[in-house]
Amino acid sequence: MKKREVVTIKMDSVSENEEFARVAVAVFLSRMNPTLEEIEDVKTAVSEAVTNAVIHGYQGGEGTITLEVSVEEDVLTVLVQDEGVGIRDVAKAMEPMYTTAPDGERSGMGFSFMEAFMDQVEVVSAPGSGTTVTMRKKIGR
Amino acid sequence: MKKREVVTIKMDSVSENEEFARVAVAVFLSRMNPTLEEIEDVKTAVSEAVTNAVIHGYQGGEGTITLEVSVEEDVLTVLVQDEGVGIRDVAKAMEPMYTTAPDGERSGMGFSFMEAFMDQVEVVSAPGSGTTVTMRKKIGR
Amino acid sequence: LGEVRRYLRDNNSIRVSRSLRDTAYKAIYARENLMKKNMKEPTIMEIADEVGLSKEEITYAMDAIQTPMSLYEPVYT
Ligand SMILES: Nc1ncnc2c1ncn2[C@@H]1O[C@H](COP(=O)(O)OP(=O)(O)O)[C@@H](O)[C@H]1O
Ligand SMILES: Nc1ncnc2c1ncn2[C@@H]1O[C@H](COP(=O)(O)OP(=O)(O)O)[C@@H](O)[C@H]1O
Ligand SMILES: [Mg+2]
Ligand SMILES: [Mg+2]
Repeated sequence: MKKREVVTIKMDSVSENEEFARVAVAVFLSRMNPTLEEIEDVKTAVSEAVTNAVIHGYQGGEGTITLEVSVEEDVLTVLVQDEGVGIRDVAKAMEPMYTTAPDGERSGMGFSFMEAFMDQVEVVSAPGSGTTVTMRKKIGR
Repeated sequence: MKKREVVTIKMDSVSENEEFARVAVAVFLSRMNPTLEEIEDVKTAVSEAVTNAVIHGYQGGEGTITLEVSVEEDVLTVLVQDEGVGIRDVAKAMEPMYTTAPDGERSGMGFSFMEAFMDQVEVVSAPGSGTTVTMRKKIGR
Repeated sequence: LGEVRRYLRDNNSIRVSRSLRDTAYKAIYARENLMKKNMKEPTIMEIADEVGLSKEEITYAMDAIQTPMSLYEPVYT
């Protein structure tokens, strides 16, 4: 049985790091020999989670985002963590089209995309103690 | 004046991560708008430093490698750190063709490449307390 | 029908390595064009604009083909 492999990345909460995070996860994932579709799915999910950390978690201000990417057997796990404002009602936040961003600026579909493109999405959050999104996907069915 | 941007990456000391490290640094570097040649130079230097950590630092065994990549103005800084065996005589280790690897397995040119492709290479190391290689390069002359 | 099915299947399972190679070749081609046009080495952003992908994607793709610099170095004669 192959050992779990894990990479941890800490980065500033700036929009430029959204693309860095997306591609870094793709580079890591490539060791699992994914299809183009699988890699696109994962990149989309990572984008949404990191964008949420930048925009909602830190509300455009300073902060650190932690990305933990790991592979165990054929399952990829991506954790995206911020120490920002947190979410009061996680279930509500995850409803399709729900957004707290003002007038039509965001679609409210971020969590729905994560759920559509990954097999499992877990959100742990509380006001004042930040948000951790853990996403899993089996690669190569 | 633009703020310093920094990304920290922690990963296992396995040869598979040499590629990850090399590409992750290159992807980070791309925000400085380098030429392809500058990207190749940095990738080569990072490869050599990470390979050294895996092969010499941890001698193929388990361990964690820390990579810190930062940009300040037009200077890229890459720090590659291991907590492996360390180096007794750094000056000697950095001499071209010097290698402690048995019979012709390695070229002994790793540090020379780092120095050729980066503007500045600093090595801090001691037996038992690991090795930190800090490399700097000005991008876009 | 078998043909169509095979086509669909093949296209759904394009390995990422192939798509990266395609991107890298586009980037090399773009670099050549920019070199000819501007008479100087293009930057990653110029190449990315030409190809229509992010500079991060291009940088990643360039690593997928282990092309030594000399292979896409223009030939000075
Ligand atoms: N990291 C986070 N920190 C704080 N709040 C968040 C975070 N991620 C999501 N949210 C909240 O959940 C809502 C829904 O998120 P999402 O589905 O991505 O839609 P959108 O980002 O378009 O608003 C956001 O509007 C925000 O209120
Ligand atoms: N991270 C490290 N930890 C311990 N020893 C190292 C490390 N990096 C380099 N060395 C020592 O320095 C020598 C020279 O390194 P280098 O120039 O890369 O040549 P090579 O790797 O081909 O031996 C190595 O043979 C090794 O003895
Ligand atoms: Mg969102
Ligand atoms: Mg070496």
